[in-house]
Amino acid sequence: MSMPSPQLESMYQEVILDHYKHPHHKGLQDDFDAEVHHVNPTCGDEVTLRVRVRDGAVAEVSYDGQGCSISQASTSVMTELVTGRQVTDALGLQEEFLALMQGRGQVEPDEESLEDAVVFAGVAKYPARVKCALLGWMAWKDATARAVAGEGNPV
Amino acid sequence: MSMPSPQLESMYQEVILDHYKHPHHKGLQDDFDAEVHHVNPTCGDEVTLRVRVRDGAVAEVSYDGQGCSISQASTSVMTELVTGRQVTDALGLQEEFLALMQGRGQVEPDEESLEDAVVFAGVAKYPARVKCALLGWMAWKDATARAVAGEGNPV
Amino acid sequence: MTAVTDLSGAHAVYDVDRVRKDFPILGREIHGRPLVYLDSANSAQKPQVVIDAEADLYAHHYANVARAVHTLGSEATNAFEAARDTVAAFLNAPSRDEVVFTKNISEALNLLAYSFSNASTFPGAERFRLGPGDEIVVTEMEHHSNLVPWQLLAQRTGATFRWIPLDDEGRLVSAAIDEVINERTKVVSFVYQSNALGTINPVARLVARAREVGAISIVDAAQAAPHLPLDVQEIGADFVAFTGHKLYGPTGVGVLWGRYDLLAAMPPFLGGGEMIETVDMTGTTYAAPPHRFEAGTPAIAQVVALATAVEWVQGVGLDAIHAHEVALLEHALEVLPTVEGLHIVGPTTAVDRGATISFTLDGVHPHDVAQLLDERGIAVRAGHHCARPVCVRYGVAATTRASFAAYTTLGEIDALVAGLREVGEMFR
Amino acid sequence: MTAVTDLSGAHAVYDVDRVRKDFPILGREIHGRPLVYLDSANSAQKPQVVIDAEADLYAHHYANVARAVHTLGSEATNAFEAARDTVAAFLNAPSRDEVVFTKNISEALNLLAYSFSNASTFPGAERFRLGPGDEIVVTEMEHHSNLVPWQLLAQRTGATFRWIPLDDEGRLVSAAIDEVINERTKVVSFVYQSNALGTINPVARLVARAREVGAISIVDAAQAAPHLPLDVQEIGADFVAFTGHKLYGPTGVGVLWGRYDLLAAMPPFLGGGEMIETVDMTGTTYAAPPHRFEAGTPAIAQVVALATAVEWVQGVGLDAIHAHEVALLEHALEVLPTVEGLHIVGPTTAVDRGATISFTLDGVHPHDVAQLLDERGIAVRAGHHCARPVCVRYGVAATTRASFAAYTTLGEIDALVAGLREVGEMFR
Ligand SMILES: Cc1ncc(COP(=O)(O)O)c(C=O)c1O
Ligand SMILES: Cc1ncc(COP(=O)(O)O)c(C=O)c1O
Repeated sequence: MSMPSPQLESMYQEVILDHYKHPHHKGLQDDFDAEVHHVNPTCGDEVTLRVRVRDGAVAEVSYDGQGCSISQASTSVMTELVTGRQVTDALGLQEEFLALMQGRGQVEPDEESLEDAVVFAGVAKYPARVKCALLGWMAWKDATARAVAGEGNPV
Repeated sequence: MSMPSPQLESMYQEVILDHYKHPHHKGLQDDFDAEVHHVNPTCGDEVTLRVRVRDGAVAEVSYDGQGCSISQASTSVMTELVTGRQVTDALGLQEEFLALMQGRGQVEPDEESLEDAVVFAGVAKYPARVKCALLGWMAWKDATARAVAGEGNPV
Repeated sequence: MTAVTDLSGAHAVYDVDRVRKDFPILGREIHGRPLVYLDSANSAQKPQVVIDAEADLYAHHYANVARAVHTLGSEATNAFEAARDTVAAFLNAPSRDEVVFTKNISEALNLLAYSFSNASTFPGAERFRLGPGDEIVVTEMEHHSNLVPWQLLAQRTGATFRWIPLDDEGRLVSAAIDEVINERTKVVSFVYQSNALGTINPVARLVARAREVGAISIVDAAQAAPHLPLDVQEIGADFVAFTGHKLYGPTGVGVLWGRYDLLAAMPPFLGGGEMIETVDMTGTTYAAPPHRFEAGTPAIAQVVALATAVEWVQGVGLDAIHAHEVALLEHALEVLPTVEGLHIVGPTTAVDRGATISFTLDGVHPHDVAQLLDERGIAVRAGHHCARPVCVRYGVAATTRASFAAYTTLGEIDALVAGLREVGEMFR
Repeated sequence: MTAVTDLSGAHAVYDVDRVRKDFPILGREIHGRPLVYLDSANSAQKPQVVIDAEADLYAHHYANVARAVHTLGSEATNAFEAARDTVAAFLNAPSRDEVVFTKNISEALNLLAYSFSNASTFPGAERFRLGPGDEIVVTEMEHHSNLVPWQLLAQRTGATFRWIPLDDEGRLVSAAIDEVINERTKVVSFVYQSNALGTINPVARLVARAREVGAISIVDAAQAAPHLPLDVQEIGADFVAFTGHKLYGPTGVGVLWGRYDLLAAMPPFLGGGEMIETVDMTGTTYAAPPHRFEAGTPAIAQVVALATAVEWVQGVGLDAIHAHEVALLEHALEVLPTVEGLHIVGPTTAVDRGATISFTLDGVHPHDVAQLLDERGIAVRAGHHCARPVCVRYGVAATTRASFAAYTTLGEIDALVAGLREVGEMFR
């Protein structure tokens, strides 16, 4: 399908629709340190997310969820970005993404660090969608904090 | 003193200042059928008013009060107008004056019936002052209703 | 029914292009496409006269109202109180003193709920008191603004919160009405036209039933005021409220109409300047309605501009607007279902139904529908529309909603349909 | 002190003529005389940029906020939330989420009083609960909007309503402060600058004493915000509120700032759209601050225009405005007493005092003073200024009040004095 208007760089770039239709790391894994369930009450989007941390690094992230393409694709992109990274580095990325989303379209995204996640930059102009793009990231941050704190460990 | 501006017909016409400085029927009379006390809470203006009714006519009105020149002069003018009239006629005048005051400056006063009270027509444009001009009239209406109903009679 | 009605004057044939010229924002482009604004149930756009009314007051006649004896204060007060007359006439209210200005309809409904709970410690206000055993009734299709205040009132007083359920068509379960509203019911508050479903409720029946059991009846007319003539005497309820920004008026102003004898017996809500009769450190007496319920400096410029909006609506003619919207609605109900995978949530015929249509599109989240329509210049709303229990009732997380107004065209509905087709394809 | 302050930029020397050019209404004539507007403490006039801000939003970027995913909704939301940033910065608030928009300061103060009384049935809000034995403290110089809400709260909860009395100079009785605010005190709410007397209160001392006894402290900054820098961190109180229309902003908007931890623990006030987290027919959870306290459609255009007003004030410079007003005040305190029979009610020196002066004129009722000044184009206020206990305290039924603002000139004060002389003669 062609873009609706030549002036517009659509929010719905190929990358987003790809991740939405073919999500990465979707499907909950059994071996995890912490699990969280986050909901966006204004639209009902939800995600259940599990994290395993080993030697200060994000060893594995898996999730299940439903919602709009932005929330689901953003979660999928996030899992790619954080997996294998040191927790501190990954948290840095999360903050960078958060700042981008809360920047009301005024913050320039850094493709170097955010990689595929830069495609969500357009979302920042739409305050009602920012929570969609953040849903998975916030869930991951929450789960990781619990995993690191040793809470939420399965018995 | 000269008028402050040629364009303006001042609200403070000679008649008003005259009645303010030399009020008619001021000083409470002992022989009365009903007495009321009315207050304008927004500015503290107050009036105590007594009415005597005989054979369906307003036999006597007397009052005591304090307040701005508009409230005091209007009360004085009112006593002149209603004294000696049939109660029903006087109540008609009260309604006419009320309509004039609530007309936001859109109602033409009838000098024929309202006589000196037409000088208060300018007040109608100033909503905060309307209650001043009405204070005495409302007190008179209240007292007269009580007198007619046989309430409030002194023993 | 057609868009041509028996109107006299300039709008004898409804001239939507002429109506559109009054709205500067309709000239905007969105992502290079002309704006197609189908979100008027959320908030209506403003005609230039309304915008000018606020600006003119500030530039030429502004001062605080009620308090000042000077010329500007008098001009502002006269404009403000004339606006009350305009609104009273619009509602066919028996008295101008029955019109209370609030900041929006949410405040109007909360005003009632708080005044009723203040009745518990207020002398002479027994008839508004609620307690355990008493029941407050709403419907399952209420906007949160007519739901949460009553839940909170129930919490404060111990009264029971009940509701009339919805059937599968998006209407009240008729058989439940007489059971849910019963001798224990003290308050019945319901929406005239649902913002989430478009349903127009059986107002006369609900009001009559409330009266039968001696309950206070309250009508949330937020979605009705812009589309249907509101005659409070004909409606017969105790209270009717609406909100300015949905009636082509400014933000920051709403209206509560109430029967004078009730308003006069009700305890105050907000305390402050201008709602008092006299204040003493040891006690206070309150002004008569409407001022008792208008604490502090009111939304002066917005009230004045709301009156201009009412006059604008009256100028075009509410009957003409209504007829135009019915034509739009009938067209939309015909063409929307031709979009593959589209399901209307709410009544599917134009009977007892307003020109606000919620729907789902198979396989596409409403957020994506709305966002992709926006990329085509089309503004619709996606979400639970502040009526989440409706979504729960119909088992959807959210819906997309298109809503029409005086300036909506048939062509815009066709643009919506074309846009929805493209969006559907994109996700298939 | 002089009107020339150490400002950089265009207003290095305070150019009142230039400031006046921003206000279209100042070109008006009243009864054939140029308008002399000395009623800014009642409500300030609006610069053109503020008028334009509302109009521009409606004409180009309008939709409802928070809810919509489309472009107009996003533009309106971004403008609205940017306004919150502007106000937060103006107050030096630690967090933007501490800024709650209300319809005026009266609503802000009632919000607190109602939230506190809702605490009685709200789980987890124990620290806001009041009951018999607890005390609520105000001062004898409060505006009714900071007096009636607390009287009503005391009625609802059984708490005791107390106040710090006034001395003959129009200041708080210093010796009473530590006695009236004591271990039983739960809430202390006081005015920063009195609208009736001009007095500036010892804020630091009052806040410190409230903290000492563990009471919640609330500052009514309605009259301070337009004249003094308001730094909530420096003030140290728990809550600070002001109102838009006195700060050169539009009507219909006010601000409540509160410490985040308190706001986050407080029960909601108004229930409705956008203040919820999730709504169910059987129960509701509430959004985090500030949204918890912003039910319904907010005063979108007015909030945006309020930010423009704040920016206008910052552009001229609050320090420069303050210095200018001090010069006006000193001049007025010098020349007013030269009018025969004129008595100032309130502090007679410029120390701890704002540029708002109440007075009586022997033998002339304040209504007549104000009305006759109006006939000379001069707008002042007459009455009890919504602070009736102050009139009672000083044994007057009402006063006349002249109040100055950024656009007031020394010449206008001289015109006032000349007018007062004429009025006095007329009644002699
Ligand atoms: C000190 C003070 N507090 C509160 C208020 C109330 O402000 P508003 O009427 O905007 O709510 C005013 C002004 O009227 C005031 O001067
Ligand atoms: C039916 C209904 N009631 C109440 C409201 C609340 O209106 P407001 O947000 O203006 O208070 C709305 C709109 O949001 C509505 O559609």
